[in-house]
Amino acid sequence: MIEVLHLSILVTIVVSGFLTIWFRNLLSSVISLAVLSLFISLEFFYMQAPDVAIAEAGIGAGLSTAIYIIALRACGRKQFRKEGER
Amino acid sequence: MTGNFPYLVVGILFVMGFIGIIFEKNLVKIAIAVSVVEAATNLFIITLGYRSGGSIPVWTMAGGGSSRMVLPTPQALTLTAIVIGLATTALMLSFAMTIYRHYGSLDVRDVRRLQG
Amino acid sequence: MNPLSVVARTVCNLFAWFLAVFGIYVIVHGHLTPGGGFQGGAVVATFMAFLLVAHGGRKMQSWVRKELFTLMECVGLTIFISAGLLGMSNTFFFNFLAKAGGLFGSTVPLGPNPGALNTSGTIALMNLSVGLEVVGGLSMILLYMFSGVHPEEPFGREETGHDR
Amino acid sequence: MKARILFLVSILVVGGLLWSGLQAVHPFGEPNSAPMDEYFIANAQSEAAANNVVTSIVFDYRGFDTLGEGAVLFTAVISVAALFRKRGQH
Repeated sequence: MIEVLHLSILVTIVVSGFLTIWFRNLLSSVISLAVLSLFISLEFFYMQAPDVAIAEAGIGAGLSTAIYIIALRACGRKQFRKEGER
Repeated sequence: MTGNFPYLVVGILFVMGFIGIIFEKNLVKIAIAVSVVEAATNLFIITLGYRSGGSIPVWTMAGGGSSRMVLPTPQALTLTAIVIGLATTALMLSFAMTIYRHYGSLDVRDVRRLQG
Repeated sequence: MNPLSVVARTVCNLFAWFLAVFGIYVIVHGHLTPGGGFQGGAVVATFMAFLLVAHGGRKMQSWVRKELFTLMECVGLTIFISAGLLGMSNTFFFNFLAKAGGLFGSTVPLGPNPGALNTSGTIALMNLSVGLEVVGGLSMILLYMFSGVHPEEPFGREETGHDR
Repeated sequence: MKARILFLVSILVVGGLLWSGLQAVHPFGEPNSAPMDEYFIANAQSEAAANNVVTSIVFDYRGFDTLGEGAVLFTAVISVAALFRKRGQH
């Protein structure tokens, strides 16, 4: 049972990392990065490292998202894209 | 059952962040890709120190008198790396905001005006 | 960032303080339970970000000044370096307070034990100082980046709440 | 177009190196022999008088790393403050 939980955490890490790179909208990308950080924190807790899990949950999912959203507010949200790009 | 699957996850995450750093044209997106690479590196260091059946390296919560603990040194190094990662991310985003104020764009192909 | 509505601000005023109390608990109990200066400082800085989002930048900067955070960071780093230098008779960062009696000088029994708060020598002192430093540094990064969003006005843009 | 092919080749090279390194890694859950960690686990309570082994490594055995980390954080804060400083402020 715990193995299934571990596998699902790892699969969620891969999926949220892929979505972080894939999204064109920068706000969606930042939210995916927060989800990735949260599940990496769960993985740290599974690996018996609660010190690092607290640090990752506080910094990666809390402060880092706040800083990214402040920067997006200053720079405009949509990704700039020229004609003919992918 | 899981086998070496955590190492595979670390490799996939690292390569995805690498692709993001190389192919993206937006400065904030490049910073996000650097954050993904940092997360992959932290996960790799913690995975190297995991010992199956080990307990938390804190004697208050060890329980049962088990002296078989997870290796504590990688956790200490990762703890330092996370805070430094936040500091570098803040510095990258500050430079991106300053560049946007001066050039009016975040695209790296528009910022090449200095090269002449 | 505009301040949120009245309901969100009231709930924030009530529940944000639990976050601060948890952060200070993590800093103080750093040598007994998982936690320490870095983690607790990050949690308290998250409390600052919470207040900044809920009340807006103008009111936040009328409550606290940036010089307070500068002072916190400098004092934390100074206490950390001097606690390292005071053990210089043996080596740099020698734990000279451990097992010497006094405030943090009790010994711990070997093996799993519930632990006591007045142990671990300079480690508890360094936890406090590093927590002070991390709180000051991260809050200063947040406030300066926020004041750089609209650089032409002194406290950011003139804000109106959602509830009026 | 030529640059994109070059990037693709570099990504393939990096991925191939990671894959070949994955073949020789030790299995998950059995780390390589670590006498240093065994020493820390055995002696952290008697030398540093702390229950938390990770904190005793961060602040006692490897305190110099933490000093460098504080210096890096201080430098980052000073750089951000210098970038967003108002014109009239000191």
